[in-house]
Amino acid sequence: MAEARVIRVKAGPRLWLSGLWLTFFALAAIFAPLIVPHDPLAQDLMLGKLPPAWVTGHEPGYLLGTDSLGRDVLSRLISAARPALFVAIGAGLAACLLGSVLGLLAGFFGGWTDRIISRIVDIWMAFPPVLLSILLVAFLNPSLQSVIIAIAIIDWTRFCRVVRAETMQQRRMDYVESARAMGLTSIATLAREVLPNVLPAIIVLLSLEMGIAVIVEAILSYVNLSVSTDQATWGSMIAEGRGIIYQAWWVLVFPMIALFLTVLAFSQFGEGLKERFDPVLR
Amino acid sequence: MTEAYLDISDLSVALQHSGDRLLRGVSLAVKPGEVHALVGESGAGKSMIARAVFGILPKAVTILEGQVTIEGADLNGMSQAARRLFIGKRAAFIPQDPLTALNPSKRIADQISDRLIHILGMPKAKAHARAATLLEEVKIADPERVMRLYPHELSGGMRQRVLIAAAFAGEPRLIVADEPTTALDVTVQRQILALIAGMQARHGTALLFITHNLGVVAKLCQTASVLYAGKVVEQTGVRQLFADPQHAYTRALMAATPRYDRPEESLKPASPELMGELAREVAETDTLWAKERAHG
Amino acid sequence: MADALFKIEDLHLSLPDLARKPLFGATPRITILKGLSFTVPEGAITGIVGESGSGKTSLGRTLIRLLNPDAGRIDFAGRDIAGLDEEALRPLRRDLQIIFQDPFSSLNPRKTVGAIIGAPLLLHKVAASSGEARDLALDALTHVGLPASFAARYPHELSGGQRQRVGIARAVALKPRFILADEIVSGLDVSSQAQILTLLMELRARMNFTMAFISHDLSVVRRLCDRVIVMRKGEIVEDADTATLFEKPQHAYTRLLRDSIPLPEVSDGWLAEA
Amino acid sequence: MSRNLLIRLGSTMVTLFGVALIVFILVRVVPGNPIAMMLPPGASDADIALLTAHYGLDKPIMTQFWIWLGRALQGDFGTSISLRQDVMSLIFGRLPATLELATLALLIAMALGGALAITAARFRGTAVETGIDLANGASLAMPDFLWGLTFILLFGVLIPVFAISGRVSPTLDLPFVTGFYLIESILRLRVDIFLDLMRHMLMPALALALPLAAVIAQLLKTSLKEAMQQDYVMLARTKGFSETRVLISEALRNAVIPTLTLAGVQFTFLIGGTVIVERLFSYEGLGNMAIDAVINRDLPLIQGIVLVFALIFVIINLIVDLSYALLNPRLRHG
Repeated sequence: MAEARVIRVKAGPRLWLSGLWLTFFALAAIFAPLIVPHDPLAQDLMLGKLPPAWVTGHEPGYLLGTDSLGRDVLSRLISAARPALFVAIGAGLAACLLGSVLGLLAGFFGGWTDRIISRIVDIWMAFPPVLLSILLVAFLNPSLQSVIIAIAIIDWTRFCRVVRAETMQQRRMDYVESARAMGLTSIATLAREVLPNVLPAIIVLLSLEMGIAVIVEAILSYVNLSVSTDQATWGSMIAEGRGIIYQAWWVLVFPMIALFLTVLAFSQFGEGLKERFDPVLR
Repeated sequence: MTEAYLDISDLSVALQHSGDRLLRGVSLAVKPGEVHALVGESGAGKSMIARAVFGILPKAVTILEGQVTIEGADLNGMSQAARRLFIGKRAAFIPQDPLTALNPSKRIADQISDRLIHILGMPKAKAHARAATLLEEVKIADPERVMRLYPHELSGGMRQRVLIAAAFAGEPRLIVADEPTTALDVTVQRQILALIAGMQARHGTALLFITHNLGVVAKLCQTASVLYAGKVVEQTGVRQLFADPQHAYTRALMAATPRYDRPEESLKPASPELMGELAREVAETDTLWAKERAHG
Repeated sequence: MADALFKIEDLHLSLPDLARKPLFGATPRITILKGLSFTVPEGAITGIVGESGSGKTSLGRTLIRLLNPDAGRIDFAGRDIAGLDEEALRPLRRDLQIIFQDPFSSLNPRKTVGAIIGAPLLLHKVAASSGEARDLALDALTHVGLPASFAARYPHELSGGQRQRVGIARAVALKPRFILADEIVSGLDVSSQAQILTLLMELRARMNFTMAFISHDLSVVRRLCDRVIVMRKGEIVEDADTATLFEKPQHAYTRLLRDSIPLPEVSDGWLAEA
Repeated sequence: MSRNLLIRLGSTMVTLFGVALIVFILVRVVPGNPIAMMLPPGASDADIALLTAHYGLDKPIMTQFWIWLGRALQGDFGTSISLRQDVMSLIFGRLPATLELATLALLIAMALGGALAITAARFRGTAVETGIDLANGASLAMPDFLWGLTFILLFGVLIPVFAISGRVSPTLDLPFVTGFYLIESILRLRVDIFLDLMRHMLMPALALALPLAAVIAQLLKTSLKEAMQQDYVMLARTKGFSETRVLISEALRNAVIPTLTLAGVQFTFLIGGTVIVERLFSYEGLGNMAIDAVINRDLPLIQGIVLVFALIFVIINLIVDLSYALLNPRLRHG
């Protein structure tokens, strides 16, 4: 018992620290146009490659410096939160819905349903995820919707695998047998008895998947396949920063930090939620 | 009075973070060739005593006071590694559940001979030969074949026989058996109990037999300690225990134990008054103990 | 002889052997019940005893149709339910209740005790509203000796014995005609076992449901049951009233089972005859 | 064993066929006419029709599929539209570089992940375990993409120790016959070339390895801690074996089995990861070429690369399953 208590204490900060960053990230995404100090797209070659405020040679008003075209790094960083949030929620929910439903069906009913769904998952996983997403987006012509569709089409197998395993484990418990003995239909048993026990795993995975979606969007925009150039994204900022790494390291570093913190927050938020609200752990 | 082979005196053990005592001044001794029963219900602390003897208490549990001596040597004084080696050469353990007590990915031969080879320094060939004779002694047919099998290929009863063979392999002077037949069918249990009793008598081993089954105590053991909430409430010869049980808990345990020959008198649940009395007794021992430690 | 609640004739059951499941084609099956015929008298407690692998648990599950028999009649209160599909069985489910052995796995870990007992009452319309279901659930809790405050608790906050009482409350709250108790005290220690069985006897006296009590422990069956069925490898070896079966066992296997039990009194020969 | 093997091979064939079919349809159905992209802007309709016929793109899809599959089975994947070379030779030219990078990454991941797990399990409940858990938690959130960029910044720019692009210094003349430079440099004891290769490969390999190492460390530690609570471990302690010996000779073997299957899945992400990591480090592997193929909508090349990746994935899965059966005696007599 002692060990469990120690972890729960640690879980506290895990939940609200990640929650804090995610709210900050969401607010930035929603109110970007209002709170950006400069127009993220305004170019001014005279102000190219200005260093961040604490480095000599900086320009006041450009806290995190500018990129090679003189655009304000901080403003672009904030406005890039919008596509990232859009992809995280869109792709995350789509993959979660599709994958969890198929995982529940395969895990609960077994037999041929399980064999067919598992075979599809096997085939799907034979494609390298990043390559497939690039393929899909390139051919669906680059836009935020096609990025979301691509990620959802690829990552539903992650949910399907985990949910299927979790459902099969719950399926063996006597309380499922008891529900059947009580006269509940299979679907009612799955929905009312098994799902509440699989939900915690789904929530953790959904939050993790949102982080992964943000990464894949960054990768896609790194190979300039994501949204059009008139929308700043962390990936495109990183791509540009990679090119001028020796002259303006900050153009690369700040979007990397933003990306890492967002992904870390997403991965810890799900875990924290489960520890806080799952009756079995409380 | 021949010297006790295992001697536990006034052993107290507690949970580290809460200080709640799991064992409350336990004292018991087992002489060579003697079968001593440690009787109690789950949660009384029976297994904790077994772990204390082998020095493998869980991390979250610490020894507050008390000695455990084997062959006269005080084990508390030794380092953990030295203590394990010392005990490994002289004592053996028979676990409760044969389905989980054998390593699923090791062959039977290795699980019997590993102590002989790595602790007692016996050459491999001799150890494997010894393993084969032991399998015969525990009445397993075709020992050569069984030696090469994996645990999942044997029945529950056969696996328990393998565990008994592994226990007697190093000619131990002391064996601690923790409910070795609880997980078995009643017909298999009788054969296993007879097997253990036979080998124990032949090898003159001191046997500390942990069980919650009073029938097993009556049929197998000579002396007994009755344990309630980590405290030895009664300690006497087995004939005396059944003829004239002194402590209220012992009597309650006997009344609750089902008997097919006297069904009407069995399965009597303990009265709430008795439960209150037992709880008070435990509380008194704790306050007394706390006072002594304050002055000590 | 009270008339029979269950009349079983030539009951056969086999289950798929999952260990040898091929990629395609039918899975080989193992026979579990080899043509059993017996009756379960109404209002009585019938013990079903046997060692592991005797098929006693499968028999119990087939009686309440959690398993589908291959052949044979299961006459429950005058109606053959052997071949009924789920739809047809549903109205009968209220009268075919089961209490499971493992208290840790038979209660939904993420539901409160109140919901676990209350939900079936609504399902079978024993309670008209969720409010009534809650009250009936609280009554059931007190019947099994648990405080009403337990209704808001989760299973992991209860001890093994307390959980088993919740399992009993769930079954008896529906006032069923038949309850199957599948090794319900095997996981408990002696004093909890005595309390649960005493509770069961009180409930049966007050509500006179019929019960089948599955166990590997003959001494418990001797105290609790009116009749006993002894099973071995899927067949019935002996079927008699409890006193006769223990005093004058007809079959050698019954004698072996009885004599293998160590009585809590000192005697020398028991080990020697093993 | 043989029965399991047959079932596994059967399902592998089904998977490969499924992949081939999906790739073929996916690339065909998608908008954008690849032929038009190949010809100069002013090309007449007649030229386009001619070229389409040449590539057989005018026949119904299913017939195209069977023709393509027939040729693919003999190793003929057609010619690359953008690079005008035989697809197969292009792929085999680049495959060794990717395989060496992935294998190096796998070895690092297993060594690092294994060591972390065993240390954390051995010192469970102490600060050591909490420290490893925290490091693991953070690194689980770092994808290979971010690790790569971080290494470029740290060891490419700040402390220029490693090379941040390419596979080997162009100045070196390589007396190698095959494409497996790393292996050949070891076999030929050419330490200078080996070190140069490592200077280029270590960072991308680490970027690929660390996410997998974090997963292995976490999974193996959890199953090790579970194994350490089993009765057979407690029995080993009573026999006199030390805690470390019990961990290695009793618990580890049974802890590796469940970890293998879960890590096997993660390992396929490592292979997928080569696509973006090679791009980051401009490493001339199959992954890098795949991105250019997609951008240029080079259908035959895309199909070839995706199929080869799928083949690698399926082979790895087979190896993981077979080693799972070997390690787990319960399956050995299946």
